[in-house]
Amino acid sequence: MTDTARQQRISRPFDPFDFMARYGTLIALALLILFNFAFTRNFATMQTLNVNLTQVCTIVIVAVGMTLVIATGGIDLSVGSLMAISGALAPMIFLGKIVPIDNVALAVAAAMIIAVGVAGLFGLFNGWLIARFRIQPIVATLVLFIAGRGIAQVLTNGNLQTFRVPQFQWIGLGRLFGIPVQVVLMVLLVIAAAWMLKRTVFGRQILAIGGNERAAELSGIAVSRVKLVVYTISGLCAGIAGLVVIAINSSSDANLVGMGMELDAIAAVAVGGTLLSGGKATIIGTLLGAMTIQLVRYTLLANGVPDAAALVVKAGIIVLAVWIQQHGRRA
Amino acid sequence: DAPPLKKKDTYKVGFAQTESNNPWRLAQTASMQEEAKKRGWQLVYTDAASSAAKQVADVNSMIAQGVDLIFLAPREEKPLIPAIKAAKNAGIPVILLDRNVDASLAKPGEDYVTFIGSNFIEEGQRVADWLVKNANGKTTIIELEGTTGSSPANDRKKGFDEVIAKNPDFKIVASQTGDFARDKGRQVAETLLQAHPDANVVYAHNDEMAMGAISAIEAAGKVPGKDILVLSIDGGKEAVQAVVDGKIAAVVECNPRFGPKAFDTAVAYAAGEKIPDKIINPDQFYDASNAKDLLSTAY
Amino acid sequence: MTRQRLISMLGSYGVVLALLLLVLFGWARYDYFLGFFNITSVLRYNSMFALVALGMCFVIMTGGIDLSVGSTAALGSVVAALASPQGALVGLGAGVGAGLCVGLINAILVTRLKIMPFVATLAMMLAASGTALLLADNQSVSVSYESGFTSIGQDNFLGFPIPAWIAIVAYVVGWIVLNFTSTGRGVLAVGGNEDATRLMGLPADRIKFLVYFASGGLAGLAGVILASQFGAGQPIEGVGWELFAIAAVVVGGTLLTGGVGSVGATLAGVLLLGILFNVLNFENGKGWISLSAYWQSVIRGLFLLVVVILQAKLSSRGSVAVRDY
Amino acid sequence: MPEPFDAFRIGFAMNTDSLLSMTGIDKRFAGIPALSGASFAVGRGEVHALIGQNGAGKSTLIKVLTGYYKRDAGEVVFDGKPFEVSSPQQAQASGISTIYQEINLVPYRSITENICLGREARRYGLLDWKRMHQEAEALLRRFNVRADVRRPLLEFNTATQQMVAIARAIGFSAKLVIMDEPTSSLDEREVAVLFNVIRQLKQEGVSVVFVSHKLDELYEVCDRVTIMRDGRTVKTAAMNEIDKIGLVSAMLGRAIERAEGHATAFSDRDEKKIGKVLLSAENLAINQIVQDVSFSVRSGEIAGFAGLLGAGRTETARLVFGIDRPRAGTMTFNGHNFNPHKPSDAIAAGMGFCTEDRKSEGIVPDMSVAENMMLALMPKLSKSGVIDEKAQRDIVERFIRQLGIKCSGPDQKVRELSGGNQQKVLLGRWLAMNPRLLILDEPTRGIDIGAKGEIQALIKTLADQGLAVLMISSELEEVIEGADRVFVLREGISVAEFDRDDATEDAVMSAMAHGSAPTIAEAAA
Ligand SMILES: Nc1ncnc2c1ncn2[C@@H]1O[C@H](COP(=O)(O)OP(=O)(O)OP(=O)(O)O)[C@@H](O)[C@H]1O
Ligand SMILES: Nc1ncnc2c1ncn2[C@@H]1O[C@H](COP(=O)(O)OP(=O)(O)OP(=O)(O)O)[C@@H](O)[C@H]1O
Ligand SMILES: [Mg+2]
Ligand SMILES: [Mg+2]
Repeated sequence: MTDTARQQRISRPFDPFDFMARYGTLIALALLILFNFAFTRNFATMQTLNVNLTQVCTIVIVAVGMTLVIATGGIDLSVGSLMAISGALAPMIFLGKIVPIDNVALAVAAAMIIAVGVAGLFGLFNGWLIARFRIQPIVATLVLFIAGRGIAQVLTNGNLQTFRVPQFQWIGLGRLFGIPVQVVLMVLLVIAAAWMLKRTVFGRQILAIGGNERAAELSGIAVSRVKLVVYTISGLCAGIAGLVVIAINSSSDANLVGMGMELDAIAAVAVGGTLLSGGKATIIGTLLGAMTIQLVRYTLLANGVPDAAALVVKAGIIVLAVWIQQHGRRA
Repeated sequence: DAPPLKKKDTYKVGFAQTESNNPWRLAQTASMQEEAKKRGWQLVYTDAASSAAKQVADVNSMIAQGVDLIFLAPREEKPLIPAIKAAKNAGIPVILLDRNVDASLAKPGEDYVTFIGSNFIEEGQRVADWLVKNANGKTTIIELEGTTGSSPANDRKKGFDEVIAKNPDFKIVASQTGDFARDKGRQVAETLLQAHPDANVVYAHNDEMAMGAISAIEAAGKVPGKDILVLSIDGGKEAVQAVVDGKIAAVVECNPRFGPKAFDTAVAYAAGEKIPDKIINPDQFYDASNAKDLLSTAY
Repeated sequence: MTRQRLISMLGSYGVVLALLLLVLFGWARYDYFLGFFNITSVLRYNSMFALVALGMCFVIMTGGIDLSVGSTAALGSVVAALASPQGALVGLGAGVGAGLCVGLINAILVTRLKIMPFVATLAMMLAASGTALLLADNQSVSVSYESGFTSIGQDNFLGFPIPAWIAIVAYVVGWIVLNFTSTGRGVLAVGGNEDATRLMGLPADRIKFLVYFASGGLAGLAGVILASQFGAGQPIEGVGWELFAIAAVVVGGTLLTGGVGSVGATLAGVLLLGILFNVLNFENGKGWISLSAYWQSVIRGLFLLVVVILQAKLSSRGSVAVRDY
Repeated sequence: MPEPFDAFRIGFAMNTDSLLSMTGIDKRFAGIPALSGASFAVGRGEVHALIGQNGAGKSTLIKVLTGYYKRDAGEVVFDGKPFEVSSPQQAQASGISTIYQEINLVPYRSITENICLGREARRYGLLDWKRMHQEAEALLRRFNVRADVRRPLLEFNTATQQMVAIARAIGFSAKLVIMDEPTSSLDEREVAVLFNVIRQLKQEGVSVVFVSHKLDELYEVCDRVTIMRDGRTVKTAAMNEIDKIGLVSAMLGRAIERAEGHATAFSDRDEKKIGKVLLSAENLAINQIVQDVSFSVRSGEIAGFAGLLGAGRTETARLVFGIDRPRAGTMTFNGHNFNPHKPSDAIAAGMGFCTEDRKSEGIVPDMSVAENMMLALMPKLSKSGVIDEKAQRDIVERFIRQLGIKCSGPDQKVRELSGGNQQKVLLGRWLAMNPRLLILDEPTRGIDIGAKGEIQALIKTLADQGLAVLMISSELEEVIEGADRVFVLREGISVAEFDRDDATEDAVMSAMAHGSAPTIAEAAA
């Protein structure tokens, strides 16, 4: 007892790195914004905010699912391909290429639900491979990373699908109280996921599995089921993101939708301070991480940094952010 | 000189495609396959998935299968040389489509039969020339480049920038890659328009990015065609339609329908006719003046 | 017990079996499939992936991963091409050197700054390709044909492609290092339980450092072959090589969690996946179905799926992971 | 009350020059001191015991010495020279070889590799497997362990693994061998073997630091003892000058009254409290590990599993808890047929299982004490899937108090707790469920004598309240004094069953060693 008391009384001395670890991403973001105020032309406008938010949406939506997956100690490389699949399916449905539906509203609803649902099913498939056969997540999801886009391309013959369906494109172009719908969607998802991870049994179980799978199983946690659900969620998120992308572009190109998304999402998660080894995760961090990366991209573009150089800078930023995070954690 | 092709009524020919990740390539592949079917030739089709190295391996596998002739759409100018040399050694004639190879390393009529296609540099120039004539005051340019490092991106930039350089009152305020993709093109355009509010011309290296740029312009609350001129290359139906609607100011066609000409050339070559070193497609140029009439003929 | 042994053996040699079956299939179905020309060109092409996968194999055995190999190879090819006018060996050295530099940075990020391998090498993947594009000025760089640099990739030795020879030597060395040097054992130990390895007084960090360094070097070497085989340094080549390598390593039965692995099986994995491409091309030649690239990727995905599931089933019944339920 | 501390007087008194001397060692973790001014001296050819409560700082002191942790302050002199190492590797190179508390080996690699790693035999610069296998076998023979050294380590049980760890450490020709709780997973036979080896080392002039919670052992081999409390070294004495009570009171920092005689805190229980049969198992079998095991547990009863290491006790427990599926045999729980497919089935039925392998099957290292303790209970505590933080907090704090878990609060990471305290957290995890049957596999392994008493007392009270307990222990007196009925397993077969009264040390021992079917008859008679 006395010792517990003693130890509690000792207040931890201020540790700059620990501080950085907690607020590092936030600080980085703030610095970036300041930099832009100073150097980027015509940065301080609503439109800038609007552009950045709308552009970061899809990454965040995917990254939320990815965070949960990574929290269980897994990873999901297939998200990009799943985006392509849902992006390819939706138009086929509401354009009536599969079965003609005359009521637009109905068609759109069906399109959204089925497309996202299918993506979810593929996510479930990932989970099944991982839970049932104990295949390492990278490989298990590599399967759909390769095959998934192929499926989307086969569905559409690789052809571009263009459309003008305001009811559908609402999720990409519409606004709620002046806020772009996709942004609202993103915020809701983030809040829901963050709350789930912090406050619910399921969230706790995800982290337990990431922390020590055997112990989790011996404590009566249905490890397999949790994994199935988590990968399904990741699939659903990818599906939604896919819809948003094609809605904005009023066209769906199975070859390109979601290209390279897995790496962007993973980078966002890592920069946000989630351990890739699992067992520790922060959704808000992921949000900040994604925004940081987005803002870096914006800054480089707006200031005319050539693509090649931009790659190098981006790499530097990622390393720096993650280094600060981890150094803080060790201190 | 190039290996001969003996006269037969049907052939087994290879078509080594670069990639299938954009409408233009798809149209090209389709055209080749239709033509083959029409003539009852057997087509060995490979897709290099945007890798020059794999394309060489693909060509080699065609050689191994002993095809009569190879249609090659080289991914790049230099790395495909070994493939062409290998085909020559195996006594298989090669016809290049839509992209040429480094002339200093392989000679038409010698290492390969001929090159059929468009001239990317010239495409860039034609767009620039049109702009110089019809700009009426719109001189601040944003350029959306194709995939960094790919030859159409490099050439279409080269041709355009050269002409612009000669006209001091025009200036390119930003030039960034949009990966030939609509979404990326849109995002880049959004950003650049935001950073350069004074820009009033957008030159995109292909239709996809042009369409992306248009939605970006509209999202920024401006009117494409009025506030901002959009220029593009490829001239697919969607783009020409956009010209009709006045959203795209001008677009150079780069026709992917290679089938007929390619196969004709092969037959002519087999018949022992003299084949020119370069066969340049006559490419359309669409703007407000002719778009409506030619819309039907656009691919 | 004996049955279990048998199964576990199948687990480690299953990939070889699959390889044989695939070759047999090709031989039975297509003429010229086992023709000299096809064999040599397949080997010549896949030697690059073999080298990259070898490096990846060692990295993975330590429980890490190296996503940067693809762009490192691209960088290596560019540097080699730029240096090739100074002579074949200079070009070779330069390319490998460039790879080693990337490897060095990866190693420092992982062992000194303690950054998770996945992130560190992901960043280097961007950085390396960026550097390659900058050096190459966004275009592929022609190599010098005078200096004989191209013969590294294009000539034969004893009627056998030089790149293939290089790969073979690399694998023999790799096999010896893994099985007959303390460093090799250390690699597996670190992968098996890093903390313990430290407490056992093994230089865990130096071992990890070495594998990333080596992986970079091998990627650079692959880059040299890329440049000399195709006569140009290609800054935008190498996309997706890392996933190919990972797949090959895993198909070879190496655990991504580290601690268990085999060099030979990795080579088999590379050939298996490499020959699959070749088979698909030949299938198109049959003219039955002209498989679009799309179907090809679907088929490749399914193929990977089947192999990996088999691996999982075998290894889960094999000797490893007895109490691992 | 701690008497003035003077390692050196004693040290030099009995041994003119000391091999190792550490003075004024400080080590803080995130500001919390684990060691404050600890001093420690070991003479040449001396066997020196290091004891203290859980969390006293023993392991930390050792890890500071071997350079695994960097010390914040203090001097270390080893072999006459100032000793500055930054890694275990260097420590080993300079003659200190260590067996750490948690077995630290590489499960996937063969025994040979685990023993030879770092000092492989070479031939023409390449590894000489043949010779390494021979060496490994030879070393293990010293501990009369027979095992196929080519098989991966994870195929062997805790005891064998511990022996391999020890063999490895001995294998280095070291000046100082440190053993952090080596005996906690060994049975009497193996302990005896180990002690012989230690004596041999002593002959060879090698010094040994010996950490253990089993105080009686110390008197057998140790020359001197240093006692730690709250990160300080409070006393060093010659073993023959201090009795057990002295040790304990120094450890706890207060005079203790508990008389000798009772080795454990299981005071006698009245049989009346014992109810009807809750769990009964008939002829369970899975593979050569468990061949034919039958037993039963009644509510309010403590049933003990005795047996040599590798007798199949843990495996049996795993069957009951649904981790492995039996090949043959039947179980009934609470009158109904019972065959669990997965642990959650067993938990739902009202069981808890404290595994013997704390590190890999128990704690979630990066989670807080609270989260670890609530892992199993969470679903019950939640309202429609949402965790009830308040209720949770109360329970956790209650158990931290009850079990005397030493931590800076419910939110400290479990990984930062000492071995023993981690064990208590796991006990808390299951007690919080208030289950009907609690399976305890080596519940007091690696737990200090103070806490051990508390835990045993706790187990008793729980049983008195009607909980059925199935207790596996390698400490004979724990089973004999604690259990109402003792089931003896030998090579996967239950060979004997004793009631509390006939469960004498010798009877149980002989059954464990060479019991066979007949003894059951005798026991029954
Ligand atoms: N890595 C760490 N981070 C934070 N605190 C730690 C860490 N390691 C140990 N501690 C703290 O240091 C103190 C001493 O721990 P240590 O493991 O040395 O105790 P011990 O004497 O070995 O106990 P036991 O007999 O149970 O093994 C404990 O209070 C523990 O909480
Ligand atoms: N992971 C394993 N793989 C294969 N055999 C094992 C494994 N663990 C234990 N065994 C074998 O099973 C037998 C019983 O092991 P178990 O751990 O159940 O013994 P025990 O009686 O519980 O002893 P303790 O639990 O005290 O180590 C031992 O002979 C051991 O060799
Ligand atoms: Mg300890
Ligand atoms: Mg046991």
